[in-house]
Amino acid sequence: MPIAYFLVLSSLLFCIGVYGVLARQNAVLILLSIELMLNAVNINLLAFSAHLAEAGVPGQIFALFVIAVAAAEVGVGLAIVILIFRNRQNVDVDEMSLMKW
Amino acid sequence: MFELNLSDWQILLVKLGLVLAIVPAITLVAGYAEHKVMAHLQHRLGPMYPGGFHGWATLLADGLKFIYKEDIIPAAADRKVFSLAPLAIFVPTVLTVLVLPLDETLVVEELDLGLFYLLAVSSISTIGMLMAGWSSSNKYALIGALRAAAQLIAYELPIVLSAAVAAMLAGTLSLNGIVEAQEWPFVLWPPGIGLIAFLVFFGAGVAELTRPPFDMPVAESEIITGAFTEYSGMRFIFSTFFPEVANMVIISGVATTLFLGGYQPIVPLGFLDAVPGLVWFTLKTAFMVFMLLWIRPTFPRLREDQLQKFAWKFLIPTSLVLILAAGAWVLYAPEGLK
Amino acid sequence: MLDERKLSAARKRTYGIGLLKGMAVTLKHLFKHNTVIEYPDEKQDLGPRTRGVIALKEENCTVCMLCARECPDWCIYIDSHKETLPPKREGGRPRKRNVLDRFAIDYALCMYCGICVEVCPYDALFWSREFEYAEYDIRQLTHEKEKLSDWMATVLPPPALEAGAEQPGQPVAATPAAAAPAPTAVAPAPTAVAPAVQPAGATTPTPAPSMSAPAETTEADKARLPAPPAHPAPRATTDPEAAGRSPEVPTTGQETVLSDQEKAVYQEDPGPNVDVPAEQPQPVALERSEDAEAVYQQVLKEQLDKGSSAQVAEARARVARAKAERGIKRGPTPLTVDKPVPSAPTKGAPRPEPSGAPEAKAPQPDPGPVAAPAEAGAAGSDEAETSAPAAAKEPAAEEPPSAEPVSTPDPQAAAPAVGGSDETPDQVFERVLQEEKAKGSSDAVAQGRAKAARVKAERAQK
Amino acid sequence: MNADVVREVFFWGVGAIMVIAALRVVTTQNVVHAALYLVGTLMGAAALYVLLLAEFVAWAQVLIYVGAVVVLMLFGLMLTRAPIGKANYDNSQRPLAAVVAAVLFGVMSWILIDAFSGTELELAGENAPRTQDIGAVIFSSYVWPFEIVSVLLLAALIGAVMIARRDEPEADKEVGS
Repeated sequence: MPIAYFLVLSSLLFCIGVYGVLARQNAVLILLSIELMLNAVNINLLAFSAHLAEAGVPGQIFALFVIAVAAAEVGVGLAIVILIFRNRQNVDVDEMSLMKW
Repeated sequence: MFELNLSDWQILLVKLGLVLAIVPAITLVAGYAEHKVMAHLQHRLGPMYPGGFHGWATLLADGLKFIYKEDIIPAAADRKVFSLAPLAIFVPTVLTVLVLPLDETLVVEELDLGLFYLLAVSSISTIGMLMAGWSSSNKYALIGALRAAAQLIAYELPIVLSAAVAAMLAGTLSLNGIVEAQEWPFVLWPPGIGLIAFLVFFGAGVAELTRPPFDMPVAESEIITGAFTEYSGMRFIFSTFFPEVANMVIISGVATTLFLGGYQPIVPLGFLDAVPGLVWFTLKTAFMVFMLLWIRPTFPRLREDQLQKFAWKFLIPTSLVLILAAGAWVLYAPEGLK
Repeated sequence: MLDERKLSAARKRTYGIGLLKGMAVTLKHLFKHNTVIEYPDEKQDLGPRTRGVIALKEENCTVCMLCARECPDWCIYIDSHKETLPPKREGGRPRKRNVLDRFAIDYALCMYCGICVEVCPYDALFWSREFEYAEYDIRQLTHEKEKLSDWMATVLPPPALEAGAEQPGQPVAATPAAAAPAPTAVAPAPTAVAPAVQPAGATTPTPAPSMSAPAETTEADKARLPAPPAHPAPRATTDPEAAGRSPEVPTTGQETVLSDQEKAVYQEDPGPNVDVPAEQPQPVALERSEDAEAVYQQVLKEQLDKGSSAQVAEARARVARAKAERGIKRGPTPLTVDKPVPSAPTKGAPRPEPSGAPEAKAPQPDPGPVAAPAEAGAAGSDEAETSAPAAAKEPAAEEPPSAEPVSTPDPQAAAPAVGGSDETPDQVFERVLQEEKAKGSSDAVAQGRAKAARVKAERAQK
Repeated sequence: MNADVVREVFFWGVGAIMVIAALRVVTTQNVVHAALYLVGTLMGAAALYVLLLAEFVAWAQVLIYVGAVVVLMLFGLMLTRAPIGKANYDNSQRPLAAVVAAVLFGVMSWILIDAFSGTELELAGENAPRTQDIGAVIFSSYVWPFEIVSVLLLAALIGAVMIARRDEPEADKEVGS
């Protein structure tokens, strides 16, 4: 089975994630798109891990780390989103001009 | 015996078909037991009419009734999500059964990662709860769904952690391996750790089932049937009754497998080896189911905050300490004791 | 005092033990015998006062609508029409009576509060123990009066009176008039209710006429006419069925227990066809009205003399005092005789008038109002003319119950004329219109009343 | 049936589901649907991990992503605003974003295909890494990254609690505890 299959699928998912991050204005939807990108990365890592099987399992371990970091990211990200929602009744990133002076 | 030449995927299909037939049957038996045991714990008789003898056909009659009931989808509901939610709850329930070792060889699919698979698959149904509650377009359903999700996430942790204790002591994630690694007197060994881990697992399991006394997500006096308030007919059965009772059996089976020695005989006496492991497994699981049925009419419902507090402030710290203790035991216990 | 710290310390010490104790309790119950009554196969002996279903004693119903009005669920439906009866005597006034057309209780709505049974002033509603009347169709749960009447057969007798309670019928027996009911007492009681309803019934059990004899009720009503109009005797649990009761025996048919106040009312103005009880507890009402406290003392003394228990005496005395106070406050204002109640006494209602009934008891300290309803009720009778002088004294006299309806100012009073005269409906219309205009009613009102009169006349013709 | 053909069919089926679900995630106008479509992508990814002989990662994906992350997302959505029905969640950069994504995909896939076109994956079961290998490697060569990730998770946990926490001094004094 050609490894290119997995790599192209991975890059497709990644680009869909990029589109989502750029085109969405709801903060939670942006988080979802980021999850898409992280998954694309994971597929990539595992495909190479399978490809380089003789090198052991570092690909899988990195995928696990990515999953763990993604979980942490979602936790903090959602906390921020909820905080913003509580203060502004809105989660539109376009309207988050808090840092602008 | 007859010989069949089946390829791998055909065998898998046959196994799936068997599971799909047996799981509902076991659910019916357990549901009937629930009716009867709970009734007798409360000085009642329970169902007495359907089927003639002590109402044995009650649940069949119930099922028929639900089949004939109208399938109502609220006008304001999100139809797609609403119809898919029972599936998202029902399928993971069935999938968990696949790896339970009923006997040394009697297991649908023996996985290297049995325990991990089991925990992973059973966590999916939370999404089904949220789907059902959100799509119903009903505030009680939404509150119930959020309660259910919060509760399932909170109690997932002690379950995973106490199961990890069992896996650490056994040195494997394979359910068969965990059973084999256990020796008489199963729960009581290693001293303290096993029993406490079992109790934590059991307590969190009761909460995972959203059964009394942890049934805030379906507390009928406040939020009707929680996430399933708007469901009717077969969808209702597949989203509430079936998963609840089936999960009750599954949790009991998992507890049996992880802590009670699974299909091993209750006491290590030579002549008991003649009894098939399935019998021992069934006996132990039935005992666990009885415990669950016993708890249900005994204790009053917890408040939502008490429920969360119990998980986060008691069960999770306890199980974390247990993991430390189990690690210490595995590393430092004298060889003769292990 | 409970020491909070000690308590929480004790809780900590027994952490988890409570759970085990609870489990032990339920486990114990697992091995106990069940306490279930397998209902369709075996039946529990329900208490005698079980609120199963409400039975209707149709003959007792005067269509006063109290039950329908008090019903919190509005599950009682009553239809009725008025019938005009010919005057009993030559030259008398035609009388009107309400005839019950429909009495239905929707048990799909009923919440079994029993308020209708409580408020019914004529003992037309009873609780029955029957409860197995489930239906496959919700519409079947609306019991019409036939079905409600059928439940009467299942009504149990009332409970025995408390020891020391006043026996129903005692005071009546003390009156000479009590001699009269003897014949009625002999009459057989066709309903299952009657005998049982009066535990002390030896003196007074009233024969209930067969419940399914509406045809006779016209006669029966005539006979019942002289019954004390102002005293429905709500305490009487029996059916004060009047069939076979002679007009001369007004109070006795009912085992009516007349309280002293009630008797006092009789004595002050017994009305034309009320036999004054011979006992004569003195018409003290006039004096009483002066001072509530004096009334209290007096009634208390009377009651004690009569042999009532201390509790009963005190209660009655208190009631009397309260009434006296109210009466003083209110002054001798006329009672609402001219209120257009559905069947005002002036229209010759053959039955005691419900609206008048409660009031009749009230004004005991004040003779003025007392007489009004009593007379008003009486005025409706065929002997109305005899009471005319008395009525004239009352404020109600502005509406003299004469046979000449033309002069009656009461809008509803137009009706009696219809039955009595030979006018065509159109004539009635014209006449009523003229009357109303003469009275100064507005055009709309006059038109409306006239139309109503015409309709009634048309109906009467049919 | 040839195992390789089965794998290929499996890959194309799962891949199609994943791509469609991913596209719906970024285009649907209903936030909850977006999260649920993400479940489709994540489950597909888990299936692909099984295909790539990374069973442990697959179940970890199901347990953590599907069982926890998506549930958290749904939770967050329902705590903020998740109406049934459509609403506009796109901003004005949609065409530009589409162009960027398309160009990026074009470039990446061209490079990847160019670099790895002839490479075949050996997906037979016999040389699959066992779970205990993963454990052994994590707790030997990768123990520092592992510890750092655990500290990161702890920091994220505390941070999330601190951020989302309501500053109500009254609420701190819990009654009867």
